[in-house]
Amino acid sequence: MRKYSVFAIAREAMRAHKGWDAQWSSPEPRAEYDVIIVGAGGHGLATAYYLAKNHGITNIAVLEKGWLGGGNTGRNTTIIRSNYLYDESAGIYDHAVKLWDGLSQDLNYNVMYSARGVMMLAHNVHDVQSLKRHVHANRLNGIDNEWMTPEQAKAYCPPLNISPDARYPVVGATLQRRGGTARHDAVAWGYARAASDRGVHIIQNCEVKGIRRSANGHVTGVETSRGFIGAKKVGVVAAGHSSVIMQMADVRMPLESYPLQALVSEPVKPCFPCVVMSNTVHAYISQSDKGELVIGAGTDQYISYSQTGGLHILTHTLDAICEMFPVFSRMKMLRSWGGIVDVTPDRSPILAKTPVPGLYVNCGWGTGGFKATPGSGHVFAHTIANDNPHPINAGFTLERFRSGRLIDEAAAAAVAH
Amino acid sequence: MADASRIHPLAGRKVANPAVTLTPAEPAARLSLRARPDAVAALSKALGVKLPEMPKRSATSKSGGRAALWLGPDEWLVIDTAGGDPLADCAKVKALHSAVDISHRNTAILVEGKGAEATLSAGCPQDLSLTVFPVGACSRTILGKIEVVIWRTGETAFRVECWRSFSAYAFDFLEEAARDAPIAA
Amino acid sequence: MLLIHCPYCDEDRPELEFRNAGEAHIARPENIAEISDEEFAQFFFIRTNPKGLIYERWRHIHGCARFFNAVRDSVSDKFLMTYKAGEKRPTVKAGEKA
Amino acid sequence: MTAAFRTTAAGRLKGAKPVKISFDGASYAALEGDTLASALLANGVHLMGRSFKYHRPRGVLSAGAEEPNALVGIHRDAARKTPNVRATVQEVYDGLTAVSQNRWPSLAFDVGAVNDIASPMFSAGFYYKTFMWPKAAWKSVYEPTIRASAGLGVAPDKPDPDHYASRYAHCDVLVLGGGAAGLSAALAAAETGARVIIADEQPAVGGALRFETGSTIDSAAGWDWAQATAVKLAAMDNVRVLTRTTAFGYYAQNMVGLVERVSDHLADPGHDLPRERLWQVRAKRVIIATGAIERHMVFDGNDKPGVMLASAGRTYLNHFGVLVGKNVGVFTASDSAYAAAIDLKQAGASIAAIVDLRDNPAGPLIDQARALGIEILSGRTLVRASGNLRVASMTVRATSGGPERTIPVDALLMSAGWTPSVHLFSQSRGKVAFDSATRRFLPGDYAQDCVSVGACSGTDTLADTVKDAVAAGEKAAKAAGLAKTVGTKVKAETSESWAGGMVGAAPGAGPDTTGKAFVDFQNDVTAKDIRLAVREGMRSIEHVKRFTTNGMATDQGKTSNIHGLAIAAEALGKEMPEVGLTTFRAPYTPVTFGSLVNHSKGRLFDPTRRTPFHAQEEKLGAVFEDVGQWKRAWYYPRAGEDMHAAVNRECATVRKAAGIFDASTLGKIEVVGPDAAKFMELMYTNPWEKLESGRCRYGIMLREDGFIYDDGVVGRLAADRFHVTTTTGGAARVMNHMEDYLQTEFPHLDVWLTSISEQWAVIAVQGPKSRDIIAPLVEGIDMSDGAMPHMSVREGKICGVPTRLFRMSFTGERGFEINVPADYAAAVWDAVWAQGQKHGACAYGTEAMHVLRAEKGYIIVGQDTDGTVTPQDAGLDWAVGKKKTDFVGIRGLKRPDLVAKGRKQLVGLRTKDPKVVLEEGAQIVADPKQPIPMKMLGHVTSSYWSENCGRSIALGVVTGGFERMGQTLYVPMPDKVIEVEVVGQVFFDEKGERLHG
Repeated sequence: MRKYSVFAIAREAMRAHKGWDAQWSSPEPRAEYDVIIVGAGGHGLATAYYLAKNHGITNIAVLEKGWLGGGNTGRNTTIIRSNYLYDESAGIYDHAVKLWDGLSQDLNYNVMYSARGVMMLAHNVHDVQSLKRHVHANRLNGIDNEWMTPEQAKAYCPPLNISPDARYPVVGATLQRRGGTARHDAVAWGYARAASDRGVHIIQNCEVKGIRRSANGHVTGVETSRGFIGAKKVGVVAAGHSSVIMQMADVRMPLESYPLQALVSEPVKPCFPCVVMSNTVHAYISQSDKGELVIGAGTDQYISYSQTGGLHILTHTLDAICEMFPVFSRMKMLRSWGGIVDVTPDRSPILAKTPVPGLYVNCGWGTGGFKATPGSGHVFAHTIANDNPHPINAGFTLERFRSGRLIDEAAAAAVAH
Repeated sequence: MADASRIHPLAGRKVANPAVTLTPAEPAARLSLRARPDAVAALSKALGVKLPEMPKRSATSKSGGRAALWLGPDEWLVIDTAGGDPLADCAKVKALHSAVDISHRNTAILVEGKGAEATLSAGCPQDLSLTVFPVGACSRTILGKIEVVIWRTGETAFRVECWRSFSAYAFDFLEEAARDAPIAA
Repeated sequence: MLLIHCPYCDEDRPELEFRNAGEAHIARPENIAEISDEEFAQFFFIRTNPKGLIYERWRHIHGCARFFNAVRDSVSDKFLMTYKAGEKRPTVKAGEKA
Repeated sequence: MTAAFRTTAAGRLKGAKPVKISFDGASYAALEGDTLASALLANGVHLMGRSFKYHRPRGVLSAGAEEPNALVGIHRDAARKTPNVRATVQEVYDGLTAVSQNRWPSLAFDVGAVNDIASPMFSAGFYYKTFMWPKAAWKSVYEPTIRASAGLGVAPDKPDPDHYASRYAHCDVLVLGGGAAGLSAALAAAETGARVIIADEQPAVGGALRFETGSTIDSAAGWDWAQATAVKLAAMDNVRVLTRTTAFGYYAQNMVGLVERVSDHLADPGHDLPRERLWQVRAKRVIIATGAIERHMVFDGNDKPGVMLASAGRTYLNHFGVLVGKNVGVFTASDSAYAAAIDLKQAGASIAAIVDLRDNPAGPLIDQARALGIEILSGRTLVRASGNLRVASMTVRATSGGPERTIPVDALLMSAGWTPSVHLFSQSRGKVAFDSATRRFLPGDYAQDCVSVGACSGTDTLADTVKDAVAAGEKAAKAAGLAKTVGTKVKAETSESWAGGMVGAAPGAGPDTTGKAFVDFQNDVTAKDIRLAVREGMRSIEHVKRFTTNGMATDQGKTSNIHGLAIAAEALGKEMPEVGLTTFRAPYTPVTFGSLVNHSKGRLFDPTRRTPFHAQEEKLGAVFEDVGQWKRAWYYPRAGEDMHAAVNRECATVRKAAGIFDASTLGKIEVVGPDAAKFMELMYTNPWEKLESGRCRYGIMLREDGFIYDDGVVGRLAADRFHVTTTTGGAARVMNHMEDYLQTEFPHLDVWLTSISEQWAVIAVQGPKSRDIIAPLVEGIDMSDGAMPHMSVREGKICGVPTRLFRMSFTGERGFEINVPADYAAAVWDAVWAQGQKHGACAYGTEAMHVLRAEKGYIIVGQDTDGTVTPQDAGLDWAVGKKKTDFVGIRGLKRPDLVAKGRKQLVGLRTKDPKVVLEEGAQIVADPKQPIPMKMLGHVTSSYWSENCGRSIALGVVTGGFERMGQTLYVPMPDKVIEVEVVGQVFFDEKGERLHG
């Protein structure tokens, strides 16, 4: 693979950039692979990359019904953090943050991981109790997350309104300095390029239509819009469509898929230095390296695969944004869009083997999947390669919904998940 | 000692502009009445109002002092502004029903004037035009961020019922909306 | 904002008046105390989450306050029909208005 | 004085009021009715902005909403600064102040322009390939540099003083666009009596008739017909005509979002006018008549100030009376640019030449141009436009190649043809279809009840447009249920046609060329960048778009998308549809946050709920806390008291004498009907059938999964009537939960639920003196211990008004809760307060309430439980009816993990040092010396200083807590480790004697 560097660019600049080659190849599918990953989003591509890099499995196909990175990977608000309450969550999200730091060098692709800090606001006594519970748990788990006074929060994020006259005044905040953002497209493209370089086949415009199993129930491959493709192991990483794919193997999932909308403002000169989230007023916001304010809205209330949502969801989000940041009222919404988020009953993901031998699933990330991309791919690759979970994802089973051993960040946490 | 007297949560508030006026309604006796069809006749008789059985319909007593608003297939909001005691009237009825006093749970704002419909339409997503929401129509619905019951008492007159602690929001919202009514009817 | 036909109010009403209440026709087992852990998980956690026709519950919470059922296409978000709680599951085909 | 380029030969602003405007500090003469762009052009000012990446000088491209270049900041005052305003849309008013953006130190001399020289380094997506070494430099050097160069305008730094209005509207037919098509359709629909709303983004209707002066409708000049029709429509009471109103989003089931700009064009809007008004329109049928947008030509230097769309040059002349140049060149691939050349020529400009890609253009317009002596260079292409801050010349050669000829110009009009505006159609989730004959995307399959008419559906002539539009209007009205049709007639003629044109790079800007032929002006995306993206493996247009940022600028690619797609398709050797069309996302043009928020700010951001006692509590100096939407009295500091002192005093007073507390926010539900008890049995873990009338019981409600959902005291008023209380936060949730089960699982039960939360205001009077305080005010209730023991309820009167009097306690003291109808509450409070004064009582707030209940080990759902706690975990097993065969949660409770050993259980925590108060949320461990990550056993859920115990007290959930009684555990804090002993939950009056004493 041609190494990316400023020198390479300079060299190409001399010859009108005619020398660059394709970032990833677009091969015809083979008859059979060792592993098929269904879904070429960040998690799926990362899984393929780590299978190749860490487990020596390179006879892999990543099947994508559309274009790679075109699902939630290319539609999210790119927030990265690991200040979760429970050990299991903290474990996997911090595993991811450790990988984010250094990912650009590992992939030789600048994913623009920006550790600008993620701030979570407390607006009342209940928020304080809950956020402090996180701070203490994070500290004992070795995860940075500090408590801030409103004044300290304002100093870190000048546009923040900390007036006591606000409807829900800011009474405190937490800050995870290692939290931040990354460029979502670059994450998909970087993993695609690095995986492709290691021999992984990325096959776009190839929709999975069925999962074929042998008499003893073991997975033997998938039916696709481009014919049958054999595989000993199939990993489903299909986000909002996970239930649909799993149903093809007669596995019913504890999942519901909801529209999640986001929006960006017109680009303006840098004015917002970090990520701010508030659960009580329901909004989160950051500024992209292009200058756009990136704002996450809530989910619509009904199941939908339409990738669109209601205007009222956006307006309610902007109510909150302008309440916290009244200076943004004259800013303009430039673009809004929707993704499909797959949500589990306990708002924690499922990264596990399934009742079907050879079938693995990585889903249920809800509204928080992007931040986990490297960690998720890393441990899911381990799970597939060893037919056994990595200690970090051992708790994220399907079985937990039978035993009741849930990882209920939603119930326990007063923070947006 | 002297009996306590009712204090209206919106006491003293009033908005008037060329298009619309907002006035806190006089205290009233209110009933949340729940019953199945077989009890409607008896309850209507006891209340002196024919309980409407069609959605969005209301009915008023001959005197006009008492009204029954259809809120749901087995639910009516009974409003008595004439000093009657609808709760006592229902108590006489044997037929199965539930009558609960909500006189103080709700409070009401009168929205009147040629800009009344426009004022409400600033925050109510329902079609309030005369064709779809004629005089006498009523409905539980949304106003801004709260639940209300809207009752059209005249071509340019509405009664907006809401829970007591939401009445300040309701009045504030209507006050803001009213600013726009003279500008764009 | 969806426009939803309430079978009790017999009128199309704005989504703001409604609250979605999840998948329809999942009856609480009569003998719930006796069912197995697996059966409980199926009843309480496992969902169809279909891409296409979905049978779902809504409550006209800021209207007539009734719960009712709807058949909707989860891809187009178009409602095929709504019907009262307790009525049996109708069979509808995608695309056809019931 | 009139501006230098203002002509009397054309335009509609004759006699308009002169106004003064300023741009970058210089003052200019303008006319009312001008846009900022037309006013500056009238003064010969073409340089209006700088591009995003290369900081290239830019002028206007267009005369409308598609403008990518002429973006400025509008400053009304210090707080009213709006960035990224399109000069082609902003109307002038006297005193308008505009500033240019993205330049330093000045627009004419911009240091950032060095990027243009270094541009070979800044190829598309270059940043993905570098800035990675040394790693540390990313955060310290590279990223700050990249970010500093981002953005165009400057965000406001003061809260917005303007207000915005909101309106829901409903109609039979909504017409989007007020051009010839929209007006004809609206007229036809309106004359059937249908309720019609028609919206247009311009200050006046007319659309393309604004510049198409050659057309006549109903034998009037097109523009005049449009204005007359608008007046006629506005006069009908079934029609609403909205100008300056942009349809920005098309949502499910024909909900369309419109934003109306009410006062941005006024010098002094005054106090009551909103700045903008959001319209959320629900229409039975929608007619999309959004017209088409002219495409620019893609050639080297096509971004020089003075180079613009032909229709723009024509608009500035025919509407604003402004000549965009005196010696104007034209570059076209279709007929419509000829009309521009003809108009400008007739207005006195000289036309340097018309460069036409076509070999033998023919037709009336071409003949007319020839007749006017305009040189037509057919079969030629324009390889370069030159000039620094303004175009100075165009260089021409044969499309097939050969010698070049350079022609001086001071303006250059271009037209590559017209792109139908399918944005809203696409937003409605309709599928566009590629018309390979004309190489354009047109409305294909419809997903909603709408139809496209006119240029946006590919109709090229005015006559066809109005014919189709009238038919569509009548059809829509019919479909919306309007029976009668009146046969509206509209007849139009023009010699012009919008057919023809080309997409992609012009000959001379092909793959082998090196010049900068811009596709997306604002984001500086050139044809080369698109080809590079393809070379790097981007095969989907979505990848190309994201890699190059083509079409992602503030104009959302209105002029660039199709060119970009065509160039990518050519590079891939595919047809355009095979590469795909980026779907159009709302909004059509950027929408102000303020208009979307409209009323929901400040006091209307979220309802503030106050109890009927609020004024009384304020009088007593209460400090309030937010609990959900409620304002609750937190504590009542007296002179010199801080929170700690006040709370200590309140707690001590309650146990010494009595305290008065506002408990009104608790949820209350009246459960009525013969099956009321049966229903309660199902909803709560406790048994209810045997509870006597007049008695109360503490109830626990679970979710089906067995975890605690809510709790509260329930009083049985009669065999068929319960008065249920819920937590403050749970009120609405619990009501919905109960209704759900009642309506869908237990509909056979004869019982109804009514929320009475706000019917009854509640004064809790707690403490040894509580009965003495209340008794004198109560009539008809025997309050003796015998007649009214702990946990009983009576109905009677207090202060002459009805009351439901509960004897219950959340403090462990003898206590009562007085329920009174809310409108009487204040009066009753005053009476109780007066009595209380005689007995040394005080008012206490939620903080003291928390301390007092913690002293007794009473839990608070949501604080000591968090949705993962069972009754057993919380030490409330006694409240679960063991003999019951069913209640919500009965099965969930038996799941393996809920009955497993080692669950977290709620216990008391006693610090070894009684003075140390634990922090709520602090974590608990067995071995504080273990390395990180530590094994955590649980956390502190409640922790206070207890004046009554003379020490700190705390509750917490601890793994296997019940078996750890007496054990020492540790709470590691950043600065120290705190030793705690696990104890029972009750810290005060363990025997509970005070309840009765």
